Amino acid sequence: MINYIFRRLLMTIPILIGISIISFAIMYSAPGNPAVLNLDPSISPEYREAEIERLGLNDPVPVQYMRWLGNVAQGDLGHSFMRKVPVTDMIFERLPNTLLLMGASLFLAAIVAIPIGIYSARKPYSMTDYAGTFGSFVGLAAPNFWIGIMVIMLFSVQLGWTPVGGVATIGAEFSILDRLHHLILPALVLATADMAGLTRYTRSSMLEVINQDYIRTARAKGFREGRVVYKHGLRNGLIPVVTMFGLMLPTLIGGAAVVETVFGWPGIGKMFIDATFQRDYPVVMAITMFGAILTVFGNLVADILYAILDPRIEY
Amino acid sequence: MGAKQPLLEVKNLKTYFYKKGKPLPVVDDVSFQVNKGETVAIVGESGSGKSMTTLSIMRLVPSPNGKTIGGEIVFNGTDILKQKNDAMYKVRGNEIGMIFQEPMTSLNPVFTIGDQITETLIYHKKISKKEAYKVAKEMLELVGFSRVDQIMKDYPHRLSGGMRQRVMIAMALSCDPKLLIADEPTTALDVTVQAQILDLMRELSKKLDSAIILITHDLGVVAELADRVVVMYAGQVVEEADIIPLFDKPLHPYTVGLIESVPNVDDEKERLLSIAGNVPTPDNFPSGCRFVTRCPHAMERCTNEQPEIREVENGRKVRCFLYEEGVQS
Amino acid sequence: MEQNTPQVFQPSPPAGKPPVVDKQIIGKRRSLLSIMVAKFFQNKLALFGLIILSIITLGCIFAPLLSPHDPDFQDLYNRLAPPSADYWLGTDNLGRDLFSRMLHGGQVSLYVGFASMVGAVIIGATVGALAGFFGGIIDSFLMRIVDIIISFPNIFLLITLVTILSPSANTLIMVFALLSWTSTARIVRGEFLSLKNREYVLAARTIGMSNLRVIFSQILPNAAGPIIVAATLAVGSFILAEAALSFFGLGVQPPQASWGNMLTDSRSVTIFRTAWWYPTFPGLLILFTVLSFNFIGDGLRDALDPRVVEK
Amino acid sequence: ACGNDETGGEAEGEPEENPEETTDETEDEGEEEAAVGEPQQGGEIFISKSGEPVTFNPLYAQDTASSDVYDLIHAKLMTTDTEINVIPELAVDHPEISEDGLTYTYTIHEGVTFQDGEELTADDVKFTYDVFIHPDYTGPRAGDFEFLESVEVVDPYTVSFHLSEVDATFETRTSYGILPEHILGEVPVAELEDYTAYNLDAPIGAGPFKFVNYESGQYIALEAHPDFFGEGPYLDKVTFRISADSNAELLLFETGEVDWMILPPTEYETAETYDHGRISSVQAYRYDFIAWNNERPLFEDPEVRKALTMAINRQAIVDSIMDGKAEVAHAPQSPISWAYPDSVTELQFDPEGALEILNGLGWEEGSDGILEKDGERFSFEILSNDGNVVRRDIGVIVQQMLGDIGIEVSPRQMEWGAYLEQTNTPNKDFDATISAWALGTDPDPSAIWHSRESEEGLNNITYANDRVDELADEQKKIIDRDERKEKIGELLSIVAEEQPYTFLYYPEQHLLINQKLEGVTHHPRINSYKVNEWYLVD
Amino acid sequence: MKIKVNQDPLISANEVTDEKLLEVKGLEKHFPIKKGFFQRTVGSVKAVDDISFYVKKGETFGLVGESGCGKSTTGRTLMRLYEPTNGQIIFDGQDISNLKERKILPIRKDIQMVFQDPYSSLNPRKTIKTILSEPLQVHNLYKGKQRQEYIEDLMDKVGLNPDYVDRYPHEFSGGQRQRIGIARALTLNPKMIIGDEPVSALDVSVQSQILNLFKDLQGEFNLTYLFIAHDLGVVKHVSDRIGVMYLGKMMEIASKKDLYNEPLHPYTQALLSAVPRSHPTEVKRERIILKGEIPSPANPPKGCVFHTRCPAAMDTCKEIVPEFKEIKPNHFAACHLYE
Ligand SMILES: Nc1ncnc2c1ncn2[C@@H]1O[C@H](COP(=O)(O)OP(=O)(O)OP(=O)(O)O)[C@@H](O)[C@H]1O
Ligand SMILES: Nc1ncnc2c1ncn2[C@@H]1O[C@H](COP(=O)(O)OP(=O)(O)OP(=O)(O)O)[C@@H](O)[C@H]1O
Ligand SMILES: [Mg+2]
Ligand SMILES: [Mg+2]
Repeated sequence: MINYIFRRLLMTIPILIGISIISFAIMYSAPGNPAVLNLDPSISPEYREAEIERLGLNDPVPVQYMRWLGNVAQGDLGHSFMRKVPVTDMIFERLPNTLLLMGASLFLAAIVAIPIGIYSARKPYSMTDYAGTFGSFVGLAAPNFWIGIMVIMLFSVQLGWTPVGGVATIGAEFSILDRLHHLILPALVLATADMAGLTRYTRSSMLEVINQDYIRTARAKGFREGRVVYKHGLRNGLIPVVTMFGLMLPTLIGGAAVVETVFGWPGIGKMFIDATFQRDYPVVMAITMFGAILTVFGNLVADILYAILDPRIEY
Repeated sequence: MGAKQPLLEVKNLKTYFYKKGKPLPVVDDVSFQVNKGETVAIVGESGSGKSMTTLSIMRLVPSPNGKTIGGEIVFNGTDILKQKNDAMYKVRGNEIGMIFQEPMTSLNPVFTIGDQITETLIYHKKISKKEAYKVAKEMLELVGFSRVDQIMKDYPHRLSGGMRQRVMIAMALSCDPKLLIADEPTTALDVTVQAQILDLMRELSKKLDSAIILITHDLGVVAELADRVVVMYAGQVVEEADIIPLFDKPLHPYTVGLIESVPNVDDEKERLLSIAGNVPTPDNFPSGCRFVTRCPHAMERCTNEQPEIREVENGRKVRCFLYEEGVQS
Repeated sequence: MEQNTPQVFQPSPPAGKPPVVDKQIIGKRRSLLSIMVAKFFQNKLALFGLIILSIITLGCIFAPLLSPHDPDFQDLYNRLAPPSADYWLGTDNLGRDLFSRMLHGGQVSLYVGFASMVGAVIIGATVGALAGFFGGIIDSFLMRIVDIIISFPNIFLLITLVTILSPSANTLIMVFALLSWTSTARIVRGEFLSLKNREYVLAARTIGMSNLRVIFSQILPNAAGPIIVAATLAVGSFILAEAALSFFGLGVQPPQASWGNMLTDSRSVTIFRTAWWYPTFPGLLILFTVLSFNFIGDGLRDALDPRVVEK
Repeated sequence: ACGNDETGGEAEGEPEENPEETTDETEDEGEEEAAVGEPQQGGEIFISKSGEPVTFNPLYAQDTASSDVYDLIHAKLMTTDTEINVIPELAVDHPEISEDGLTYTYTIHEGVTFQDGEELTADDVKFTYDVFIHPDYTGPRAGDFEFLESVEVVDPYTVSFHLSEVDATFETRTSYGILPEHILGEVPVAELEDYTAYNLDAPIGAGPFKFVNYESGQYIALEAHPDFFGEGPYLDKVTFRISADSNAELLLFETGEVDWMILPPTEYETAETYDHGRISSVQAYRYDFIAWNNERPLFEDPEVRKALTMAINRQAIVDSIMDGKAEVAHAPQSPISWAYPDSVTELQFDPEGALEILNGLGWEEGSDGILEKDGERFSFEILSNDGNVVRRDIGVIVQQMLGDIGIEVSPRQMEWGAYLEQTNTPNKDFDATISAWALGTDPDPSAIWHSRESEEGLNNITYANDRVDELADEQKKIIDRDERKEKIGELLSIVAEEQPYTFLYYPEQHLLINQKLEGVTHHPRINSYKVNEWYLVD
Repeated sequence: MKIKVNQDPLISANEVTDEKLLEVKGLEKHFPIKKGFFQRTVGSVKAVDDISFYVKKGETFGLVGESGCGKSTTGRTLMRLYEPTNGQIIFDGQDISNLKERKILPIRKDIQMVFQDPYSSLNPRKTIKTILSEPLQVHNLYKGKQRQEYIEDLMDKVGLNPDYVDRYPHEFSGGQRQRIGIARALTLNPKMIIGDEPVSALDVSVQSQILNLFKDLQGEFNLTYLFIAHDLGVVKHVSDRIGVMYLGKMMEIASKKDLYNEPLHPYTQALLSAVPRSHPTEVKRERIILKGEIPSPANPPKGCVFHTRCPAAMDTCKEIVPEFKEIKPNHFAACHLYE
């Protein structure tokens, strides 16, 4: 197993390098010069030239790439063109917020979706099943930003239950309750799509499991329905579902960008979008690579979970 | 096998499937009896309702499409069909054990063999984990495993088909059931393994004195193991007889065809006898005798009228107009 | 033993003239298609989706006939007018008729959805088929490419590519297709891996069929079910993706209406409060369209399940 | 220079105030303040803010997100009033200018202290301005101090600036926040830009508020500097709250989580319904326009450009898109400015007249209804940056309006970075753009209209007029305001006549302010203007 | 061209000649075991390991053995569905084991295959007509009406109602499908048919129909069969000679009489003893119960592959691979007992 994980990690290196080359190439072929973009237009042309030179943008792109790669290999992600501070600082400042949001949303998705999925699978084509199906598809079909604004208007403004945005009450002492209070809405909105997917996935996975021979065996052994479904079925039915979590991580990043914008949640999603528009290459590269690592890591975790949960898989 | 004490009596069992409201009589008026310690084989072609009959006994007919709509199943003096669900939990796995055809998929892949056997024991016998563990090991030894400690810790996927089937048997027998239902226990196995399992079942049935309902379509298996045979065709019992008379002198034309169409190692036939045509499906049963479309003796009457099953000799029943006046010997 | 057998059976006639034995056939005569259609129609939600989607699609196709107004005509003195006899669903912030714009915008949104889907499915199916059928190095190579593409945070590629190529319906289609063929490729590959060892595929090879023909005439049609399902669901997701890109100003560009940019334009507290019809109708339209695609996809999943037909 | 500030692309621009133009809804803070009476001490307010600051060091920042904050932290020699006149802040009065116009001498207030207790003296002023002319200076402002030769400390409260050439704009350039020499004196100039220990983590100035902390993406907290040399500050704490989205800002105001915000015109209606808020409006110190690329044959001829302007109903644009909250513009300068000419040509909406001009120039309706001349159709693309709803809508409206006289317009929006690259010098690859200039404190128009600026500067439409070039060069050397105004006025009139741009309008800027917050002066350019005078009432 | 019909139907089935239609020499098929991300080959499954046999023109050669012993792999390798790892396949005098893909095409006409699973061996999305005309299309035989007639004729021959030609496989029962599979194998008028457990999935009553059909067709079309099965009864019924396989190796080959009456190899003996009796009164055969499980072909035992389960195993068996040789006339076995 350790061996396997090690080999998988090794394998991610070429993938990451491939990703970095492609990102670099795409990014640099995008029109717009970061030096120009971030400057007051009345700035003297000399200064602009100096700035471009300083940022190293006059070198051929492969040279810039190699320089970037060399720095990254030494743990230096460079300085933000825009904000002039080290990218590492910027990311670490915001990363916890994004991770918190993603984690919370995964958690919410799981605790809502899995029970509904199981219930639907136990009573397929029942009213509840239809309601679950309908509900989850609505979650899937509604654009995130739209739901976002709707829930803010309803819960924050109309009902006053939750804050309009932000991660914490400004100036207040840190408190977990306060955090959760701010977290609940964005996490919920971010979770909608995954919730829907997960419900469907759980349902079909459980449906399949419930028709397996070993479930019939469990019934023939005289176990009550609850034990049959939750002990013998769930463990098997959840194997693919749990592994889906690993695969959901990367898609969450995209959703996070929207949700973070709507809810003023200071995470890297929003920062990433801004950086892209500002051609803040070091930041864009850093977050892209972070996303890629998260994806690769998600896949790896998914595989490992699979192996842990399913004794049939051996490495 | 002394006095014949009935353990299980199935009377006029009807289990139907409903497709778009249309009933499909997959088990239609099936009656037979299993005595204590006796091995009864149910034979018949695929789709003839063998499995559904036994699932009805277990009250495990897949709902909501399938439903047992009539008849009685008297087990140990009580009618199972009239019992509450709760009571069934005590019967299944405890008084009636069941083994299925597919050894590869009938064990839960994510639990160890030990867990799966002890779970039943703890559940039904309310014994401690440790005790259950001991009993489970004994059972595994009984079904011929040598490295039991190892097996207990293994997951099903590491065992071969034959080993899994033996585990299934151990599991089904662990609570000392009075009745063991084996639904095609050897169909998926190689002959050499099948021989092992058949030997094992024979020995165990003697040793534990459980009655066995053996479902199979392999007459060889029947010949090896059964005391009595119930022949099913298209959801109905067409013939019921003790084993030797049945093989010596099959009565129902279907039974005849069945026995004669099997090529076997021992005799040389240039050509096999064969029954023309196919088994009709439940949505397509002929209105008269269900065998009429394939029967070489089919008469006018057979097309229009359903023959009743009747006793033609001592302990021998057949469903055919040919034998209305009993059998001419 | 011989004697015991009643001589009721004629052995089959001797060689040379095997009899036509099977007069009757299993069950009623039902073609594959009719089984699928019947299964599909049994699914209430799928049927509901199909009806809704048909209405929406027809509405959009016949937008020029159905629209009471020119979708681009600005009635600047009737901005954000509520639904009325003249403007059935009200007007937008430039006084354009919402209903007409929704129909015309639907053309764009549906076009983006469908065309992206077709692109993604063509690329995905081809790659998946090649990888699954030939295996080995080809498979490893193609799957590494897939790995790389799915490891990108999608939003990065979306934004940068759309910027490079400058946003328009066709750019979106290209980018969506280029980024989302991977899931189809995986599905198709999986199907191929399992189908290529089916005995009928072997049989096709035993009669000397070429690989290409085996792929396209034997395997692909049987892999069609999952592909169609994935494709159906993808159309919905592309419509949503267009809306999400519009949120960042990278969707279909005005004055060309699309449901996504209409919804984005209406994203203001004031409009939400004073002109509820503006965000509501395009929003509902997206919702119902995507919902319908999902229902239909779900229905198709059941209807096209090969197990239903084969066993 | 015409400190043009084309920020972020949003129509946010810089505000200004013009008493004559104040519309009905406007409550003029300046006046109201007096009426209410004595300012009260204490309290905390939240200011809504949409951008992320880059640095709190005024020598390096170039974005309003930064200056909005450091304007509170740092004190400067001069500032401007709401009519964009330069007025003293740290300085006691306007500078004394030597006869030759080459020496500017400022006297500063005594007893001014930095927020760490040290006194601010002429040495700090010299230190600050020496950085600009230091060869290692890496910031963007070196060009502003091209003619500054040296800074001389006359005595602790007097400082002289020596210029190499006469520069009429110099006084306005002495409005950079003064840095503390005792903290930064040891830091090599080359490293000053990246010296985050000061720039981001602990900026110290002599302004009314002291930096407390900054949480990226969340807020910037400031507290009162009790020893501030001027009036106030009355508030104990000022916190900038960063939001990503204007909807969120409004809702934050609605729920009372922010007290002051710039109100997007689209949300005006909602803001009006708030009992706890009031709206303040002034004409922003900027103008919006359509730029015609003079290099393109279509727009070479001033007559054609005039016709285009006449065919566009700018009042309708103001009435519809701007909800009437703007004024039609005719020249490239704000009417608020002292430099605005006394009279300019005002073209009126006259589509027939426009068509006549065009017909006269040989443009005739073609078979498809589009004007044609020598087989070429009058058809072009009009660019704007995406995300800017107003410009997008203008594009669409212009398309319709010009369509009415047979001109085919395709509006297209581009992502900001791509847009800049394509439309700016040196590429200048566009037919027309919809854009805006935020105006600088000094009315110098040469950066945009001088023909030499078309190579690398802001004259991306390649406008060229010899007289304009001449006037632009001359006015720079005239210190006397009236004389200078004449030159500038002539220049502006020529431009207004030739219509290289179609001047659209001067928009209003709206502030939404909590009723409890008093003493706010709505400045057309500076968002955080005189926050030391703000106070809370119950 | 009409289907060749045997002129005299009463001269039935096997006109066995001495001419070897198919000869297999030292055939090996190893599947690489790939592991991990890099797909490195870490070993191989010796599915078929050095087997030799021949099939004479007109005879039926039966191949039996337990699940996983390599029967199907042998059949498929002979068809060149798998590339042989080693060895020669001589068909009709021509070595086809190394033929290029294109050159195989004509050979494919001559050897056809009938598969085990009647459900998965027919493409569910094609009508019977398409299924049966595909071979003709590929080989460009018959056109239009002729093709139609040919197909209907063929259906008639295998006992299917030609009216069903436009139906889909799911509309047929297992037995009927197997008839379609047989018809497909016959379309190209092959010399040899390999049946890979063609009746294992069928019900007994249907199984006998199909077995009879096989016999009838052999006579009519002058066919040679390689008949793979695990049911010893079935194999015995159809075959003239029989080969017994175990773990990728051939253990014994003999005429059916010799094999069933005096099996030489201990494995054959055990196999035969395991067959359930066919009548309850029959004396119980003495069972040779094999101990242990079948070893994995990825890791076969050294020496004789059967020694781990062999009741008669000797020391040499653990070390030395027994030679496959003729022990009695026309009776081959690989066992150290007969040295
Ligand atoms: N879930 C179900 N829904 C509908 N029909 C069913 C279902 N399960 C079984 N049947 C039908 O019931 C009939 C009897 O099935 P059953 O499983 O009892 O046959 P069997 O004799 O056990 O056959 P086999 O030998 O193949 O196991 C068959 O025609 C089958 O098609
Ligand atoms: N494509 C393949 N790749 C890898 N291993 C294979 C492949 N095909 C077969 N094998 C392995 O080769 C061995 C022989 O398989 P084969 O299918 O020939 O057995 P068989 O005798 O036909 O068994 P059965 O009676 O179950 O059909 C088995 O261990 C199998 O797992
Ligand atoms: Mg069954
Ligand atoms: Mg096989």
